[in-house]
Order: sequence, then C-alpha cells, then structure tokens
Amino acid sequence: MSSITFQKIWKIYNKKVLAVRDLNLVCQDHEFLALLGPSGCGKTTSLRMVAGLEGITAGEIKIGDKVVNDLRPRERDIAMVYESYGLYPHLSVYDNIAFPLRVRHIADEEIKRRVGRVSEIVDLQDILGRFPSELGDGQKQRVSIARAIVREPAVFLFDEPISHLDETLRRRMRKEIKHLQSTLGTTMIYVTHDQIEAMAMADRIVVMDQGVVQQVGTPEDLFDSPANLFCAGFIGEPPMNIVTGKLVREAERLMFQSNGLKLSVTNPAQIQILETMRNPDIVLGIRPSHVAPKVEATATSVPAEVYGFEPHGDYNIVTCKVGAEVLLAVSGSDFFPDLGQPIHLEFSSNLHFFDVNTKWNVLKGQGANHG
Amino acid sequence: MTTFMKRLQANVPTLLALPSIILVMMIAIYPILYAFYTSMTDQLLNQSKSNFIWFGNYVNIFTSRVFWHAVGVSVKYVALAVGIEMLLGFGLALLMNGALRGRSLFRILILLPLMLPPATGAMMWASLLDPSLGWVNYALLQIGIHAPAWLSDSGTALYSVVGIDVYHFTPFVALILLAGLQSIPRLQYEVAEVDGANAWQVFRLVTLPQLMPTIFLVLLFRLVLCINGYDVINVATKGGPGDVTTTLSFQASVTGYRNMLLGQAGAYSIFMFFVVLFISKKLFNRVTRSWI
Amino acid sequence: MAEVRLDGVTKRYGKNEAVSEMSWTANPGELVVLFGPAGAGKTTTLKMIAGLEPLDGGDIYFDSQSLREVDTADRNVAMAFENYALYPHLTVYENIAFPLMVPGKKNQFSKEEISRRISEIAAVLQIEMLLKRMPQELSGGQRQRVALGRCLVREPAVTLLDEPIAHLDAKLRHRMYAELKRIQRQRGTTTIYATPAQTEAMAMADRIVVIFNGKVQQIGTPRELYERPVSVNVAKFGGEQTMNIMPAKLITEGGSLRFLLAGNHLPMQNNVEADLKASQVGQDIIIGVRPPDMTCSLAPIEGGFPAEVYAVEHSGRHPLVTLKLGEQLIEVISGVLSSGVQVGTPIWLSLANCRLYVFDAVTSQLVVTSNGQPA
Amino acid sequence: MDTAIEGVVLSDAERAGLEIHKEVVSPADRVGKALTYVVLIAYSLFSILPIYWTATLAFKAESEIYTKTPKLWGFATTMDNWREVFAGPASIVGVDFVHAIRNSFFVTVPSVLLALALGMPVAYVLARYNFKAKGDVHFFYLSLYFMPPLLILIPLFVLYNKIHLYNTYLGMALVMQLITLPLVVLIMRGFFEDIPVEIEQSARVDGARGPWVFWRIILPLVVPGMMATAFLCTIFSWNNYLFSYLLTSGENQTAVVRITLYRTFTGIMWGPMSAAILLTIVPVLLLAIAIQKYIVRGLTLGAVKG
Repeated sequence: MSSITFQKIWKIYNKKVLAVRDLNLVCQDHEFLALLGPSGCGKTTSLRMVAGLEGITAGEIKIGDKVVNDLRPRERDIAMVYESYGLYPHLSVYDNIAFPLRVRHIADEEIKRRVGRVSEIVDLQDILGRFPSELGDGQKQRVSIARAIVREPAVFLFDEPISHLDETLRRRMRKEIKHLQSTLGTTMIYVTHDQIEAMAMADRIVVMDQGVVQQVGTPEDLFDSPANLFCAGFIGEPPMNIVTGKLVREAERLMFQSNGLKLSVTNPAQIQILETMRNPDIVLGIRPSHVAPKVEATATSVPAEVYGFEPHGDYNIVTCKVGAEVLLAVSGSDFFPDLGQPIHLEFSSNLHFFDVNTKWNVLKGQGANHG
Repeated sequence: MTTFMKRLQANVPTLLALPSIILVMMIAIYPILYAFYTSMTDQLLNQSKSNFIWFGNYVNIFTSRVFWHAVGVSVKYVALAVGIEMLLGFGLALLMNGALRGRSLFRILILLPLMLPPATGAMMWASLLDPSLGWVNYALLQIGIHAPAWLSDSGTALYSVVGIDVYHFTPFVALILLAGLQSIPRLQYEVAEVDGANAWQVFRLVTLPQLMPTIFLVLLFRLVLCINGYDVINVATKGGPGDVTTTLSFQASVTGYRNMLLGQAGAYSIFMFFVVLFISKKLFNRVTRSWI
Repeated sequence: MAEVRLDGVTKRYGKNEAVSEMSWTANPGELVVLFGPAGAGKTTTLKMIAGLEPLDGGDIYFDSQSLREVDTADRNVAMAFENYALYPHLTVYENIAFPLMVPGKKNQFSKEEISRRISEIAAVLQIEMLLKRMPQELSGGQRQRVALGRCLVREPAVTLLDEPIAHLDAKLRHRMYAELKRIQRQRGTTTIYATPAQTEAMAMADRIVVIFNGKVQQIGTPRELYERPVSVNVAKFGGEQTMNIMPAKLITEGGSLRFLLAGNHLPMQNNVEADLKASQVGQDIIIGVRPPDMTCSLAPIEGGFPAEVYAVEHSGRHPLVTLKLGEQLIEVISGVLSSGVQVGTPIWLSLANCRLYVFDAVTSQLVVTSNGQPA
Repeated sequence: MDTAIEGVVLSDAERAGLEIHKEVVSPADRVGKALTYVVLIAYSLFSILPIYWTATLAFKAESEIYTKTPKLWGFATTMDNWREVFAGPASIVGVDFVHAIRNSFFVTVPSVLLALALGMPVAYVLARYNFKAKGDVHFFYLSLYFMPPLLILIPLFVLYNKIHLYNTYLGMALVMQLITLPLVVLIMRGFFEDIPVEIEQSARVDGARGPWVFWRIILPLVVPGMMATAFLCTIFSWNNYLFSYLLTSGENQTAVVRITLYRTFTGIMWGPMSAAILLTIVPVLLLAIAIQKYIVRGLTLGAVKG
C-alpha cells in the first residue's frame, strides 16, 4: 500500500506539444482517486507516466517515498487494468491470470492457490479453461482485474476499465470494483471520461482539461460548487443549463437577464462579488434538478413551453423553451406534459455565476490548480 | 418484375462468376486432367498416337536413378533455401520491428529483390559471380580468398543457386513476418511489461505464440513456391554442371521437352502435385489461429 | 405516413433463429421503439423492413400491401445505420444530398430545393459548419448526426433509425431527443427506432416493443412497461432504475402466506396475498423491487431482515447502496444511508410498504403486483 | 488512448524554464541499437548490390567490363550498350530488344485487364454473398497459385499447338490468368470486405439499384486497392519467365526471356544485356515502390493485411 505523488509533472511530446502541464497531486494511501476529463485531456498520459509506459518530461513521480521516474514498469509494483482488457489471446483464462506470477518464477503450487483464490473473488472459477475470444465483455474485464489483483501490488491503475461494456454490465462492474477496492484497501487511480462513473465510485475526483487540472474534490464538492464553466458543464446528468446574459439592477435588486430569462440573485456571497464586477456580461449555470416545472404559475415562476420530454421512471426530464433559451428541468414522475404545452418553471436559489472571460466561478477566483 | 428478371436476379452470383469459371476450366482444369491422363500413357511430344499403359510411367520413374537424384536435389535445395530464408527473414523482421528511424526506407530497399524477375536476378548474379570478370571473386581476392567458379563448379553450384533463391525470397519472409509482428497490438507488450515480464519472456510468451500462424503461412508459401521453382535454375545452371542442380521441377521439363517423354513428364508433375497438396493440407490447418 | 405491420416474421442464420414469429403493428404516424439488448434481433428486424435481409417466414405490410415482391429501392423508407454507413468519398453535404440525387429521384428536386432542405436539417442537427468536410474528419458524434441528416432529408413513408444517437454526448443527447421527436411529430412519419438504452426508449417512444432473443416480450407505452413489466427480463433490463430481482419461496405460516427470502420470513401485503392464494404454496417465485421503494434502517425494524453493505456509489441526492443478503446483491436508495456508510455495515431492509412485483420462477412471467399502498 | 492535445503548443520560453528529466539509456541498449543499424544497412547493401552492379555494367565500356579488376565506381562510361538495346532490328547482337519489350507490354496489359474483368465479380461474390462452397472456391483459387507450373504447362503446350494459341499474345494473356486471376480474386475479396455492407445497403434504401450502387459507391471506394492489385498483377505478369519460355518462341518471347539471348555462342554480351535488364526491371521496381503499402496483403493473397 502506498501513496502516489505527482510533483510538478509535465509531459511534452516532440518538444512542443503539451499533454500534461504542471501536475501536482497526491493520491493518499488507500484512496480511490479518479482522473476525469474528455479525451485528450491528459488523464491517460498521467496514468501511463505512473505505470512507466510513458516517459516523464519534467518533474517527479513518487510511489510511497520512492521516486520512480527511472524505474521500468516491472520494477514499480503496480498493476494495471486496460480499456480494451489487454488479455493474451493465445492463453486461457487461467494462464492469463497466472502470467504475472509465472514470469516471476513463482512455484506452480503457489500459482494454483493464488489463481484459485482470485478467480473466486471475481467469480471466474467456472471458466478458467476458456480462451478470451470465448468470453463476453464483462468476463474479459473480470479476467483483466483478476490478473491485476493476483499480484497483490501496491497500486492499482485503472484505465477506462468499463467504458466498453454495455449499461447493465457497467453498473454491475462499478459495484464490483468499488467493493474490491473497499475490501482490499489498495490505493487506486482510476481514469475515466464518464462523469457518472467517477462521481459514483471515487473518493476524490481530479477534473482535467487540455492537460491542466481544473478542480480537485469530492463528488459533492464538484456537484455543488464547480470551479469553472468546464467543470460545471462536464459534471452532472442531466448536464447543467448554461445561459449567457447580463446583470441588471431592478428595484434595488440584482437580477440576471438573458434573452427570455430573468432571475434575481439571492446568495449574499455572490451578490457581494457580482456587485464589484465592471463587465455586466455574465454566464449563469443552474442544474436541471434545481429547475422545477409546474403547471400553474407562482409568484416567482417563469413561463416556458415544453419542447421535449423524457420519462425516467421515478423522475422526468423536461426540455423547455424559455424565450430563445432551451433549458432542462427535472420533474417528479407524475408530471406528464404534452409537447408544446405552456408551463411554468420555478428556479431554486442555487445559481452559479461564471466570469464571461476567464470562465471561472466568480466565487472561486481564477487560481489554477485548486487542491 | 417479370419472372425472367427475377430468376436472373436470384442467380446473380453465379452469373458473375461464370466467365472466370469457364476460363479456369480451359487453362487449368483441362490441362490437369490431361496431365493425369497422359501420365498413364506412353505419349511422346512429337507424336499424336499413344497407348494406355496404366501406371507404367510411375513404375518407371520410381525405379529410376534420375528421379531419386532429382528428389534428393530438390529436398536439399528446398530445405537449405527455405531454412535460411526463414531464419534470416525472421531476424530482419525482428530488427525492423523495434523503434527504428528510416524503417520505410529499409522496407523499400529490402523489398527490391523480391520484385525482380527471378530469371533476370539469376542473370545479374551470374555476372556478379562470374569467375573471370565478376566483382565478387575480385573482392574476395582483395582480402586473400581464391574463390571457386561458383555456378559452374560442381562443389558450389547447388549452394550458389540456393544463395540466389535466398537473395530473392528472404524479403518475402521478412516483410510478412514484420507485418505479423506489427499486428500484435502494442498494448500486449505494455501489459506484459507491467505484469513483470523481461524482454526474453515477452518474446517467448507473448510474441512467438501469436506469430506462429503467420510463420506457418510464410512457410507454406515458401515451401510450395520453392518446390515449384524453375526460373533460377534454368537460367543460372541449366541443372548443371552435370546433374548437380537438377531439381524435380527441372527434371520434369527435361523429360517432357528435351526427351519428349510426355507421359513420364506427366508422372513427374502429378507426383509433385501430390507433394504440394500434402504440404498445403498439413500447413493450412496451422495457419488458422487455434485460440479463436 | 404508412402503417407498418409485421406478421409472423422469422429470420434464420444457419440454425440460429435471429428473429422468430415476430408480429406487431406501428400505426400511421406512430414512433415505435424496438428495445432489447445487443443481439436481440433489433437491427435484423429493421433490415427486413427495409428489404435488405430476406425473410425466412411471415410477411411485412405497409398499409396492407405485402412487401414480399417490393425491392428495397421501391419501399420508400429511409434508414440511419448504427455504424453510420457514410459514403467516405463524398463530403458531408454530398452525403446528405445523396438520397435526393439517386437515379429515379434525379431532377425531382431542384438544386435550390436540395440546398434549402440540407441547411434546414443541418441547423437542427447543429452540423452547419461541417458540410464541406469529409466523413473521416469527423468525430463519432458528428458522423452520427450526418447519418441522421441523410435519413431526415427525405420525407419517406417510413423512417428506420438504428441507435441513431448512441454516440452523442450528454448535452446533445437531451437536445436530440427533443428535436427528433419534434420533427417526427411535425411530419407524422411512421418511425421505427431501435435502441438498447432504456432511457432513450422511454424518452422517444409512443410505444415500445421489447425484444429478447428475437422474440417479442411485451408491447406497450413507456408507462405501461415501467409499471407492469410482464416478465423478469423486461423488468431488470437496462436503464437507471433496474429492478432488484430476488428468488424466493412461497410458504404458509400461521395460516397466512409468507415469502421465504434468504432465510427470512416476510409478511406480504393483503392485495398480493389475495392474488397469490390460488397458486400453490411451496412454489418458487421471484420478487422484484425497485431500489428507491425499499425501506432501510441502521437499526432492527419490525418485519425487516438483515443485510450488509457491499458497495456504495454516489448518485443524485442519495447514494446508491448495494447490500448483500446471502448470495443476493440488492440495490437500495434511501434517505437514511449516507455516502459515508462503510462496507460491511449491517442494514435492516423491509419490503412491507413497497411496490412489489411477483414473478413465476419457472416461466418468469409476472403473477401479481402490489400498488405500493400499505395494507 | 490519450494523445497530446492538438493545438496546445508550448512556447520556447515556457519550455526553457523546465528542468527536463533525462531518461537513462543502458550501454547494452545503445550497443544493441547500433548493431541493429549495422545489420540492416549491410543487408540493404546486399539487396541493391546486384542491381547497382548491373547498372554499372550497363554504362561501362567493353574494356571496363572484360577486366580482372572490375570497378564499382570511377569507371569510364559509355552509352554504347544502350544504343545496342534500342537499335531494334538493326541490333548487332541480333536481339531486337525493343520488340521484346513490346511483347511484354502486349502480354501484360491484356492479362491484367482480363484478370480484373473476370476476377472482380468473383471477388465481389465471395465478399458479399454467403453460400456453402465459399471456402472451397477460395481454396480453389489459392491452389491455382500453388499448382506446379509444369503440370499445367506441358499439356497446355500440346493444347495450344492444336488450337493455334501457341506463340500468340492472346494465348499468353490467357495462361497468365493462372497467376493474375488468383491475385485479383483473393486480394480484391479483402478490399470488398473492408467496405461495410451498410454503405451499400444505405444507397439501396435511398432508392439506388445494384449496378448503379456498384459503379457510384463501391468502385470509387476500392479504386486504391484495385490499382494496387493491378500493379501487382502487372509486376507478376511482366516478371513471368516460364510461360513465355515454354509457350512462345523466337521473336515473340517477352523481355525477361529475351534477356538470356545475350548469352551467345561467342560469349555473354554483358554490356547490352545489363542495359536490357535495367530497361526491364526499373519500371517494375517503380511500380513496386508505389504499392508497397499493399505489398504484404498482395503477396499473401490477402491472408495478412499488412
């Protein structure tokens, strides 16, 4: 068990193309840390630098107290699980799992014992004789995970391990991986582009974009106070409504106004900062779960028109047209509007404001590399 | 839609294949059947009459010294040439598979001999190896070696034509094994390295097993085409000096054209046909990946 | 606008029956979703409707006209393929224009008309800036929208969509649900839409045809499927609100019926009991409950049974907690469980007041459902 | 896999501020690397030595050729050999090589066109239709390629003499199909299979019909593969020695066979022969370089997609 430390890590390809810029991060011992971001954001590159599959341009990576920059992958005591599983097609399930032990010249008896135990943990005991081409996607990924845990490494590195699986399997594997990590307690870095996955599983999440860390925090932090527009738009399902507009003053109250939408700002901390801003242009973010569609108008509601509708079982998503804006709202499962029906939207006070130029949350300042 | 049109549509695949089938019937099936037939007659090249003699030709050649000599030469020739080509080609493929600057240039340079007409290549080597004005013997002399008259010396002739064959076809082995190597995903090597395998273990446990089908494919092509080979020997040595380089293939043509024994030449060909068929059947199964 | 009717349609690949005896009808102007896991036969069904795969049995009708003798090109259908099937040698614009320019349609549309239609559809799909590019230069999501554009540029009798928005990101997906549905309503084109995603099926469908292994399981509106799934397969498949499926036994205890679930005797709601009495006691059954419907407690409760925490996932307001009960994994969402709850913590579960589905263990068909009200 | 972000380019100034981590390279690795290059360069030299040697001969004067001390460079050059090769009927040696090249051309071009015309439909059928004997048909064409040539050529020699195809371009183009037809059928099958069937189906759904779909959708997509296949057929056909050697005679033989005629009773005319060789092989080598991307696929008849 070990912590993982990134110290001023840079990765530059061909002397000028940037992949990772000045990454400073500590993944604590026993922690489940997710690296989250769109493709090309530098998350996989960062993971591969920990594994030793990618050279480090500048900075230091430590596993525990040991600097590993110049160690070969096999000397780092890590195990990795890959998006496309990385199984050996010519070896049976048993031999795939046994591979890391075989190359270390561990006795056959011991190998048998350990493969047996691990295959029980991930429920593969009945298919040890099969070949990868005979397995389903979920089984392949379980073999890949078994091969990683059979070595009892200090660190697990997961690279988009369940992106290829269908929804049902993904849900199942999420639980299995989460359970495994909780019971083994091994430090884990988990790379994914799927925010639902990161939010569901990780203790902390590192959001990256364009090679730069955007925000580090617990899932709650990221959901409740996004650091900037990128995090705001990337995290949450259904995604946050983003509306560009102006700040106006009306009867001594600070209001947000866009093409069709007008809301008063009530959070004192936000008012204080927004008052000082010279540029009236501003970007508003509000989560669909903070917009409630109603049939009847209320004192504070905004009229809208139903543009689209998705029932999800115990809640519904309503796509609404408010003036020229198209907004998502979440309703209870008993709300069944017709397309085109006029409705009324009740906005909660949970508004987020972002600077038009810097894209940062006005409450967060503009510092890079939070955490 | 008329019934005629519909029937036409149902038979589109057959119609598309028909012209090709007719042609193949004429240039391959008919000659092969004819060869089967003549191999059981005493047909001569310059006569139209012949008698059916059942397996007489086969009995004849299987009891002749000439035939067994040709078999011996062929075995020696094929074993040496294909053996060297496989080893050398695999080595080159491994070297070119690493991180390498100028791989595409090497690929082109190594490809060139394969694209030469073997008959012409044999002429080019004949001039290079010429004892009186060739550059090879001159160069060897410069470092103090008195080289033999490669192609006309009965001690070296067979090895020389093997050498020319190696020159031509090592690139085939190298290029195809290189493609086979490059089709093993990089991920496999990374996985193995993270799993803790060293370079030798990676080669033995990951690379080699996955390359086996390609190796068998290359072996199949080389064995069959080398057994059928004719051009190099016909141009470089004409089977000589004496009968030192008279392979089965060459002997078949000698029997047919020079000796005009069409029946016996047919028997030679049919024998070779079965040898090739046997090898193809044996190796073809190994070419498909057993783990899929 | 046409009615599409499948009557006992069957398709075999070798000995495998990819689609067997399939019968359903899409009314004129209706949007019917074919919903089922990968390999269920959705794509094959769409291709048979388009005339791309010959039928091995049954027949397909557009407005009571049999399609047996009708060539693909004459069926007047438009189709968006799952793998996009864009023409790699044509630009995005040419790809979308293609259906308007094939022989037979040539000269039917003026250049201006074509260009007008394309810019209209491109605006809806947000691909205006891509029109001059080649397909290879586009991302998966962009290609998918081009494929949709090529399909929507025509106004055919029937539109076939095979997972048409599977590769779009979340933001666009919600928007496209709305746009597709709107266009479909406006034009009134009968549309058959295949997807393995429950969310998508629920969002798009007027009616859903659930398919497993080439067989129709259930046909109904999204609401009907959610509230009355006819079988275990339908109930547990896909989506965010997967039902917990728990094998149990029906027993009597003191004269009243009980469920025997992992060693626990559970009382049942009155209306369920009334319906079950007819069937045999001692029978194996399957109980289905949705995660938010269960009652959880950190302390023992009346009528509850003990389980322990297996995994905790953050989701929405409350975490999705997976509990382990014997060999059974059960998902719950409950206000009493915070995301800080440790793996291994004992939790008491109760089914007393929840909406319960009872399935036959042998046929896995729905036997009875409670309405969720306390007895 | 993540790759570098497009467009995010580091300024020199920013890079200068970084303390670049130097990767450690072991001496063994360094030696291994150097050795790799030595071996590959040596083999490359071996590859081009005969070609280069032939090229020197083609430009050497007689005195430079018939010498005990042949030079690889720094020799006196002459165009005499080329004049002889291009002399046509006026050739001193008596080999009208221009005519021979023409023969090669008249055999190769029709044989390639014929193979494409006959083979493409079969390839398309193999790629797109399912029928029981599919595997057998594939194997059949493969075995044509593997057939011992004399098994077929000796009977064909007899047949050709009977039906007057001996010593004709048509006869040569037909027999050449033994090589070119398997190439076209098996390689093109792979190229057709590379096109997703949905692209064709999509066009049909949109109202287009079979032949039109083939011409406007399928054909444009296989053109690169088809060109590569045609080039490969050209090379194989051009390079073929045995067919012309056995089925034609005298003036009608192709270049590859006529080259050996510079071996006269009075000795070998190395100079003109080398010029003739160069003239024969250079176009072929250029074609080979042009299609080298597809060469592995071609040489294995589609079995390995290099």
